[in-house]
Amino acid sequence: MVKEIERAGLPVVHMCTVVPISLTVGANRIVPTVAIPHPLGNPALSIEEEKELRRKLIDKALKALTTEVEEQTVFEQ
Amino acid sequence: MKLELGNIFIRDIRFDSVSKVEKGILFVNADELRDHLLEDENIKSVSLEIARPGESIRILPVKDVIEPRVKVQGSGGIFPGILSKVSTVGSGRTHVLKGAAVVTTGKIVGFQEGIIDMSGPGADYTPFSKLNNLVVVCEPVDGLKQYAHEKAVRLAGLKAAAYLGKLAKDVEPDEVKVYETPSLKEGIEKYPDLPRVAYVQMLQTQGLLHDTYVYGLDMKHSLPTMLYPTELMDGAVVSGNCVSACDKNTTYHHLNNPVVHDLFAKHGTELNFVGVIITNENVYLADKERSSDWSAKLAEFFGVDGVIISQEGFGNPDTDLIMNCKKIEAKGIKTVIITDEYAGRDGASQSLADADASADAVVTAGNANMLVSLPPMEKVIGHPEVANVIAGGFEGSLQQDGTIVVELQAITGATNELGFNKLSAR
Amino acid sequence: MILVTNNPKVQGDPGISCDKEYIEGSLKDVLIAVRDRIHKGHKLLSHPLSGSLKPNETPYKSILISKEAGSMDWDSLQIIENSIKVCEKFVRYPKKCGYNNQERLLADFSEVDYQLIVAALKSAADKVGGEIL
Amino acid sequence: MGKYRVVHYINQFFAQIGGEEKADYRPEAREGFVGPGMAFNAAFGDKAEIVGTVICGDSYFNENLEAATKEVLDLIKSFEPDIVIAGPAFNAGRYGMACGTVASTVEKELGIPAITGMYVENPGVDSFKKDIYIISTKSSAAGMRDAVKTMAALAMKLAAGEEIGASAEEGYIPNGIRVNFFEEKRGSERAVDMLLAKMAGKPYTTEFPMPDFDRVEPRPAVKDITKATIALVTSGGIVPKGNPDHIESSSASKYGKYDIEGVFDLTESTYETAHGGYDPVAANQDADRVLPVDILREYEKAGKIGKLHRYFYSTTGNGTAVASAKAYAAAIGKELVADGVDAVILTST
Repeated sequence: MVKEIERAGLPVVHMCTVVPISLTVGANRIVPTVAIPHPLGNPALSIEEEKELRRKLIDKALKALTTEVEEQTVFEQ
Repeated sequence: MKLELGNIFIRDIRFDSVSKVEKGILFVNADELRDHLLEDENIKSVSLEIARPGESIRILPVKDVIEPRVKVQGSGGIFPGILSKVSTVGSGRTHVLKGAAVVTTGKIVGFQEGIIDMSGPGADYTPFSKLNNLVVVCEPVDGLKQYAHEKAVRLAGLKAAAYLGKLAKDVEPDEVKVYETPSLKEGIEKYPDLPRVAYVQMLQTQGLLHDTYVYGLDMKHSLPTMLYPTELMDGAVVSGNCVSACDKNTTYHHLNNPVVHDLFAKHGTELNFVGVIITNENVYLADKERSSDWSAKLAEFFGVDGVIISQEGFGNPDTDLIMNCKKIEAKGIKTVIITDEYAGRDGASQSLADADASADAVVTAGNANMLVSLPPMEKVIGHPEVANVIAGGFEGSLQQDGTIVVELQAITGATNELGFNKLSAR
Repeated sequence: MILVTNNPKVQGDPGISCDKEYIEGSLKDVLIAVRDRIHKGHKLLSHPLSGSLKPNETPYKSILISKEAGSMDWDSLQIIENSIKVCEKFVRYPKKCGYNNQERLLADFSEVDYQLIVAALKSAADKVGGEIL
Repeated sequence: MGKYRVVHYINQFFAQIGGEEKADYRPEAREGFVGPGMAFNAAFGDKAEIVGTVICGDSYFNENLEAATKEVLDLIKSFEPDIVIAGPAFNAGRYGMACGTVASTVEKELGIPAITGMYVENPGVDSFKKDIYIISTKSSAAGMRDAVKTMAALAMKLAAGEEIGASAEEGYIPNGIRVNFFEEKRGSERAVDMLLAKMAGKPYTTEFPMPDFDRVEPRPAVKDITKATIALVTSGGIVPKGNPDHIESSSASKYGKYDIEGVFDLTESTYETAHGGYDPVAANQDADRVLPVDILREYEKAGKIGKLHRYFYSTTGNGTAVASAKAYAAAIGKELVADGVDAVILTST
């Protein structure tokens, strides 16, 4: 899916818990997330903490979208 | 290591007062053999039947098929570690009753499986329809546990085959074939320019009804190791596997391993066949990791350029297969894997439970989910009611006129993953 | 180690003393329960497609996973997801019926699953000093 | 029994009307065979006959896809065929697309079997191999003779309603449906042959291709994110509460497109997940945990991004199945480009 949207002409950042899957499906910009049932959240945190966590992940995603890449790249920190 | 195989072609099998092999006919004294098998106190009764190619006979549920062989020269005896003492086999001379087989049947568990039709459309899918079969129907003593029952039937088959094999000891073979594997060093010196090839054979080793024995050792407790190819021809590997009839390797398959034979056919001319690496298929995942590490390590150590990897069974062995393939490819060794498929009755589903880009050379033995309709036979040896619960059978598969509609997986040896058959799929 | 099972024989065997999660449900329910555990970071220790019995034959399944939950294990995930797919592929087809002895059949399926998981437990025991058996 | 009635579809070039300069030629029907139809008739023997030929220019067909398809279909229908043959198109891309469209539409709408032939790299192959039998041909018309022979044979089987064998037997391009057949050599011998070829670096064909692991070139980065329109797509199955489109819980065959104009936060009472591939509790409590609408709205307001696209797209599928969602993913991609989206955040569970 990532691949097909990118093929259509748009840069895609794949926010995905399991990086190897993301690599397998051919994503070029990858941001690892928290856990499968809640990739961009964590029920164990308070609502505000969770939002902060989500902001950090979105920041990473935006950074990935504004970074030129030549091959599959995982944006860790 | 060098073995001469003396093939004695058997064209018929008959009951008679004296067991002997004469002019291509195998005569069997049924009482004598029955008494021999009844020495096992776990077996209550034995009946013997004959099924010849082309006859209107259906055998089910089949447990194992074994070719009668006897050691004529060289160390050890047939089925070492089980019927003979544990000493290395694979050299000297062995006689084979080619064209004959012992087929064991017995309802070890309620879902026992395996069909051999001696004629009709089903016969095309099993290699055993082309053999003169002595069918051994065993009934256990009451209350015998499944594992003891399996063992009793397994041993009865091996004993019957050894009994018949002995009849060949002093018979002049119709042909003699020689198979020789040099040591690593000799091989390199002898064939410096030929690509070096090993065969990685995966053996089913998951537990009850899913086991394989090597020199009598339950292979799940072993690390991968190596065999000279000719050891297989003397019964070093014996099947204790009763599940997944279409893609389990019977003892007959092990004795006549087609990969071994086809590699030998080009040994010394197009390739240098170095030997066999046997490995297992355990349920515990760490075992899978370790065993595949080990098979890759052995392949690397033997310095081979390529390997053929064969599989046994359904489902989780796909994981072993892909692990073996991936790790051996990662060593820079080329692989070809042999498997079969479960692509659904319509052929549209994903065939394997695992996949990897490195598995880029695959031989398939066909889609085991394909439906086949097997018309009634005049005679059924075994338990016809088993058709309804047989693997690949389904509710109502036994129709009123005796026709059974089953998936190919119910037929013994139909999608054999050693590549024994011509069946394939695209 | 946690043993997830829907097999009464496995559940009821006091000889298997590791933690158990008993699933009152189908073979697929066991796979789903294991999948959810893997998503939480447990590791798969035995293969979910143990045995050559097809998922539309045997109703029983026992699977070993780690007790500890760490970061998610990719290999475990891949194996469980693929196993669920295989299961779904088979359960489209009708279940086999017992020809005349449903109880015997179920007992045999239960026994095979039991023996396969015992084989896996033995492998595990060799590694952890045998404390789980 | 009479002969099967065959209708043949060809382009302006094979009808000897002209080359590229005549590619805008409008659909036309002629009685009997034209051009390569003669070879087909010879191959049919007394079993079948081309009763009519429908011709259309490649440009006209591809530029007026809907109208041209209908016109061509009507012409084909007027001959009352038992079977339709399109092409072969060899490696001609637009001709391939036309042949694929014609053959698949004939099957779908007229219920008449139809086949075509193409070179394996023709773009028409990927688009249509799952819908119709496409005979594998050489890349140019030099392969006409072989192509006609194989296509005619398969066409006769289809017309007679006979069982179709495996791709390797019948000569069609593998369509993902696995069909059993008997090879000439046993599996072990094929394995030895394949290994010898592989070790020698010679070509060989695997009998079971692994799933597609191809790659796409990364697109250039977004220059100014504060001006960019960003769209959200998820394979985590987030849908409005009640799942109005009935998105299936796994390997969904469709996707949902949902308007989030004026939505600033996904709440337990408004959104949920339709995904069956994970424990849904956390996502149902707060779908922002899968589809971060709340934070993106915040960023939109703060000017950190230009705009959050008005619609989000949602489907289900565990990680690995994301790869199989090819067809509708391409459709989503097209739509997003057309709507002026600059970049996509795709979240997966």
